[in-house]
Amino acid sequence: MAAMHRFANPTRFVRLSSALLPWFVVAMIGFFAAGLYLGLFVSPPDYQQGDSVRIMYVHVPAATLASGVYVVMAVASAVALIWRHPLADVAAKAAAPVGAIFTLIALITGALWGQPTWGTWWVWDARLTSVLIMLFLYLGYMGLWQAFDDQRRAARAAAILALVGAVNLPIIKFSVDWWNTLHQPASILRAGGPTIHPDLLTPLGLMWGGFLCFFAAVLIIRMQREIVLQRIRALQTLQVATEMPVPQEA
Amino acid sequence: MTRATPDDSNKSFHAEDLVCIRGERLVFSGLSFEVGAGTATLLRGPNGAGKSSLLRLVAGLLRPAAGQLRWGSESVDRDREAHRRKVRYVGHLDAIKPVLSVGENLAAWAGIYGGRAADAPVASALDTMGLSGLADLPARFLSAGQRRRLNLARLLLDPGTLWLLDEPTVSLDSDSVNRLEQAIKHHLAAGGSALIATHTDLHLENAAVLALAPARPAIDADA
Amino acid sequence: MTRATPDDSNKSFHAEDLVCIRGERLVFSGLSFEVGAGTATLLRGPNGAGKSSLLRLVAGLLRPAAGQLRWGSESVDRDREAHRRKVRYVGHLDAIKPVLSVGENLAAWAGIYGGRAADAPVASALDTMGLSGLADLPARFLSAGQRRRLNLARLLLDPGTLWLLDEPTVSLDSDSVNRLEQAIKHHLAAGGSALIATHTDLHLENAAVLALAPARPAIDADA
Amino acid sequence: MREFWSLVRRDLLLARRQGGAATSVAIFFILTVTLFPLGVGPESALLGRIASGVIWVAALLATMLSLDRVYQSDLEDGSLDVIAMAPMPLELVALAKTLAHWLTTGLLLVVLSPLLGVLMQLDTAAFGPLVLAMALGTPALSLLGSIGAALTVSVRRGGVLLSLLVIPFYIPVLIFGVGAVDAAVDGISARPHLLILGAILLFSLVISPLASAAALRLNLE
Amino acid sequence: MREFWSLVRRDLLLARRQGGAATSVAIFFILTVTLFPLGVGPESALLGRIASGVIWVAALLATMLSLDRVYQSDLEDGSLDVIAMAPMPLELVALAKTLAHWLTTGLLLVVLSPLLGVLMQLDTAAFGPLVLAMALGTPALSLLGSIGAALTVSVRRGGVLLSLLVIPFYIPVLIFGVGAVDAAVDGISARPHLLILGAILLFSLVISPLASAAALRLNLE
Ligand code: HEM
Ligand SMILES: Nc1ncnc2c1ncn2[C@@H]1O[C@H](COP(=O)(O)OP(=O)(O)OP(=O)(O)O)[C@@H](O)[C@H]1O
Ligand SMILES: Nc1ncnc2c1ncn2[C@@H]1O[C@H](COP(=O)(O)OP(=O)(O)OP(=O)(O)O)[C@@H](O)[C@H]1O
Ligand SMILES: [Mg+2]
Ligand SMILES: [Mg+2]
Repeated sequence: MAAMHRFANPTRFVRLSSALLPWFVVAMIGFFAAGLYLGLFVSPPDYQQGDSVRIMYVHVPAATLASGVYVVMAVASAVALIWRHPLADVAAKAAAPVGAIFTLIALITGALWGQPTWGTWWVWDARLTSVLIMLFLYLGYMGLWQAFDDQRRAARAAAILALVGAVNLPIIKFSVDWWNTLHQPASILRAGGPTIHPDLLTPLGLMWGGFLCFFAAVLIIRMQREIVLQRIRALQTLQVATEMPVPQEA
Repeated sequence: MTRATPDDSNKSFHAEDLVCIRGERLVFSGLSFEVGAGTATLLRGPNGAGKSSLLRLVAGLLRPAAGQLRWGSESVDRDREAHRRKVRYVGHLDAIKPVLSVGENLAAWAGIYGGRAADAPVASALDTMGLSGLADLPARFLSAGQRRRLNLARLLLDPGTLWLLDEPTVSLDSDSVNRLEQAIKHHLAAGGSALIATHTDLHLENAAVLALAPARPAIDADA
Repeated sequence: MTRATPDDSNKSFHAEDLVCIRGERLVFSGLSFEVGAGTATLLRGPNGAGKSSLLRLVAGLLRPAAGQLRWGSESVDRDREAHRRKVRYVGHLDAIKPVLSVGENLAAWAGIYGGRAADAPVASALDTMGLSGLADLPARFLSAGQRRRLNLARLLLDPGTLWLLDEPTVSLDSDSVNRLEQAIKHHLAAGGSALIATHTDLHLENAAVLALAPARPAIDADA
Repeated sequence: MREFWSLVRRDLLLARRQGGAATSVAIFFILTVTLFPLGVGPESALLGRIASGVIWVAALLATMLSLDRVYQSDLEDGSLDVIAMAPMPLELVALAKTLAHWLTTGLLLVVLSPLLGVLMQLDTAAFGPLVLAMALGTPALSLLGSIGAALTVSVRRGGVLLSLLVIPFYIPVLIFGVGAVDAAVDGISARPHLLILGAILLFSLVISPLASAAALRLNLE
Repeated sequence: MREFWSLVRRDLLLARRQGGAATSVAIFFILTVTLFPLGVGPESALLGRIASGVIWVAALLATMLSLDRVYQSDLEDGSLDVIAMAPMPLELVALAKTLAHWLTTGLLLVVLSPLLGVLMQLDTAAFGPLVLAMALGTPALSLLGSIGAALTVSVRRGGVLLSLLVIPFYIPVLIFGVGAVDAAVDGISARPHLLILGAILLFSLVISPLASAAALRLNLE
């Protein structure tokens, strides 16, 4: 059956990725353990912010990876639309919720951080605004996937959206920066942005590595699960074919 | 812009090894058939056999999961616009705007189809389907059968080559069924062809029957 | 809350001098007829004669411009809720929610109709209309005929007294038409009655025919 | 009453299945509010001053936009015919559908309003009155909206006409809703505003089922 | 091209007949803006400061709310099947329908914006740039919106999902539209903002027909 053909390639992916997965998990645990140990116990508290500065070890990696994941998603979508590579749709679909969660973590940790440092949960700073818009883009993308029940059509719709979103993203970012410099800048933020002390840099880098491995591991798991689901659906397609009653009338 | 008249495409339409998957369920597979110029094929089969799906496939509104559609030896994919100019599809849905009058509805389609349709007298198409008295009535006042007749009148604007009709007799009274049969015969006589899904009888001489049964289609040639 | 079972209202349904005006046009006037317990009446007439309008009138969805509807000697206007409990209407439209499964669609109606319908086994109604295999399928995947069968299955939840069916055979394959005929006969045998608009043939013994022609209705009693 | 609750349950099920209608209303609410800082600029003081107005206007719009869901799709696919013939008065039908509408929109707006207060730099003292005012105001919005939705149900694409009909009735809710929040910001009691909102709610509860049912009857013909 | 203009004319005729869709958009625009003095309070200094933002947000919402008209009703009644089979590329179909949408919504917003400027106590010096910015911005709104409308066309009640998809893309138009007006209020040149708006318009003109047509194709299946 032609439909089964499409999964020859994913099969290879499953084999390869299954081999890689344990390594990512081990690396993730290692990075997180070292990063958290250094970050929480070894690195000194900030002279202004005290211990609340330690939120940074979660906040900064999550915030940087949030847009990184969108790039992964957009590239996968382009590959899916142009070359119709069966794995690309799966990758884009699997990446989106991870990216949304990173964005959400950045927002929540940022807000938790903002309360002690700026005395407010939220300011309309350009960077924060961009992150919020990024969350909307993720939610729209995931909503579109959900809105279709035919996965093939959902994949195409979502890919179109991701691409349009990707070409729009620089424009949005540019406009938000412009907007923020146009008005007098929110003063607290200018004062508050601490320059990063080298002692903090090592745990930050470790945590960043941990987040990256986390992303890779979750991506692999979600993609594998998606491939299994696709296979089940393909089997059901064939099964329905054989179970259909054969009518008598000519 | 070349126009599709029955003459310039005196080739028969072929479908080969079509596979149709909808909502991730296989509807039919390995379906092959031919609709020759000047002939009609009746599409039969129980509910859910895939008649409507097949018509949408041929219309180009659905893509087959596998298989080929050809005019003579030329694949439809080579020039989809030429294919669109040849086929005319009338589906389950009406494509009628309730806020426009009957005449305006038809005139709008005539404009959008351009070419021959744009100059086609809307009045004569309405007349052929027995709607001439209703031209100025807002379409929202139409009864079920009148709506269907208006929808069928669209075919007469610019008949193209291959008619794809999905249960065209639904809601029609016997007089209207006659008119429809006449219109189809006229189209066939002019070298056109037709693929018609129906549960009721249509009196067309020499129509082939394509019986659709999920995953096991067969063609017998009788009326 | 009293339930409408065929027994407690063993009266025939009367319409007297009905006048129907739609969109400021007279559709029919002076229409009188009777549907006795245990009998069916087929409503016939060309497109636009007013069959659908009459059914909506009887269902209480339209108000007649003049005339009376009665159960025995009691006017429908006296107790509209009792009337609603007796009639069951299946119109041109499907009343199917594409996002719910076939079973959920029917279960939702069963709940809303309360009384007997709420306890009625949805499964057996689906089975009677040949849909049992599809209970878990989302309704948006249904073909035209399957949709109609689901719509008809609603009747079987709580059959009420008088069935009002508007072209129930549309899109049905021959097997389904048989099932529908059986269901109607069963309903009549239990003392129910039916008023059925149709352009095709329904095999019901002793059905009266009410022929509707615009502004000139006539009744003949044969099959 | 069994039929009443069956109808409510059905509408809730439909809302859940239809692409997460409830979450989308929530997202629309948040999105509209975020547009304002982008429009008027990020200064906290200015935002804080217009916060109550913006939040309430967004709540109005979010409710209004979801109103067509109440009757329209049921009319279009013939379900409303079937519902209208069910053994319960049409007034009860209207009430059931309005309740389901509120549960899937207004309730969410109530829950989300503090979050939007944070985004709009609203004075924290006003959060309590904001939530209370929303809890009293949004059911009134659903009830009043139901009348408009029933009136325009048979008008194709009646969405904008619907907003025309409904906005005038929404204005009192807006004024006293904003009033309650602003009173709290200014350090005065929000009670009088909340009492008036309660009165508006009671009033809508009485007229909405009657008017909606009458409008539906008209539109079924 | 004859078919293209026929399609535009048809959509305009439909818009005119469908309960004055265009006038309703206009009235929605005006009503939304007038809600603000009610919500925020009548001080003219405050109003003047938020005027440009409020007018643009209202324009965004009015455009967005009328987007479902572009393709949805044609899909539901089967017209889109027939249109898709007409002898013109689907890209041209999308462009024609978007043009018709702009003519019945955006154009009106352009014309009405000075009136709303008066209502919101906007500095008179800014009226010119406001109209110009609207003239460049609203076509971009229609074009970008068309993509979202085409993507969600077969989704039942996709209206709110549509706004979620579209609002992020609208943000640049909002920011530079407001920027143009505010520049004029502050006495600086609005030119850079207008040029950027023009660039956004050109960009949307290129991607919108392509993306919309691709989206329509998959939704017809
Ligand atoms: C909800 C609120 C917040 C959001 C959405 C947010 C977002 C971001 C983003 C997107 C980045 C990554 C920038 C890059 O890619 O280079 C970032 C980095 C950073 N954020 Fe936040 N942030 C928030 C609150 C805060 C607060 C309250 C602080 C501390 C006062 C803070 C301190 C930092 C620091 C130190 C960095 C890394 C250094 C840098 O790149 O400048 N953030 N944040
Ligand atoms: N939009 C859709 N998405 C997914 N599956 C569909 C869709 N439409 C139809 N199907 C499925 O495809 C099969 C064929 O449907 P189709 O409408 O082609 O049948 P049909 O032969 O026209 O039946 P009928 O005589 O009832 O009109 C059915 O089993 C149906 O469940
Ligand atoms: N909603 C409406 N508003 C105004 N007039 C209508 C409406 N619906 C139908 N009509 C008119 O009423 C007349 C009767 O329509 P009706 O639908 O009852 O006919 P019918 O006998 O059911 O026809 P068919 O066999 O085509 O279904 C028609 O002439 C039609 O123009
Ligand atoms: Mg069919
Ligand atoms: Mg009828």
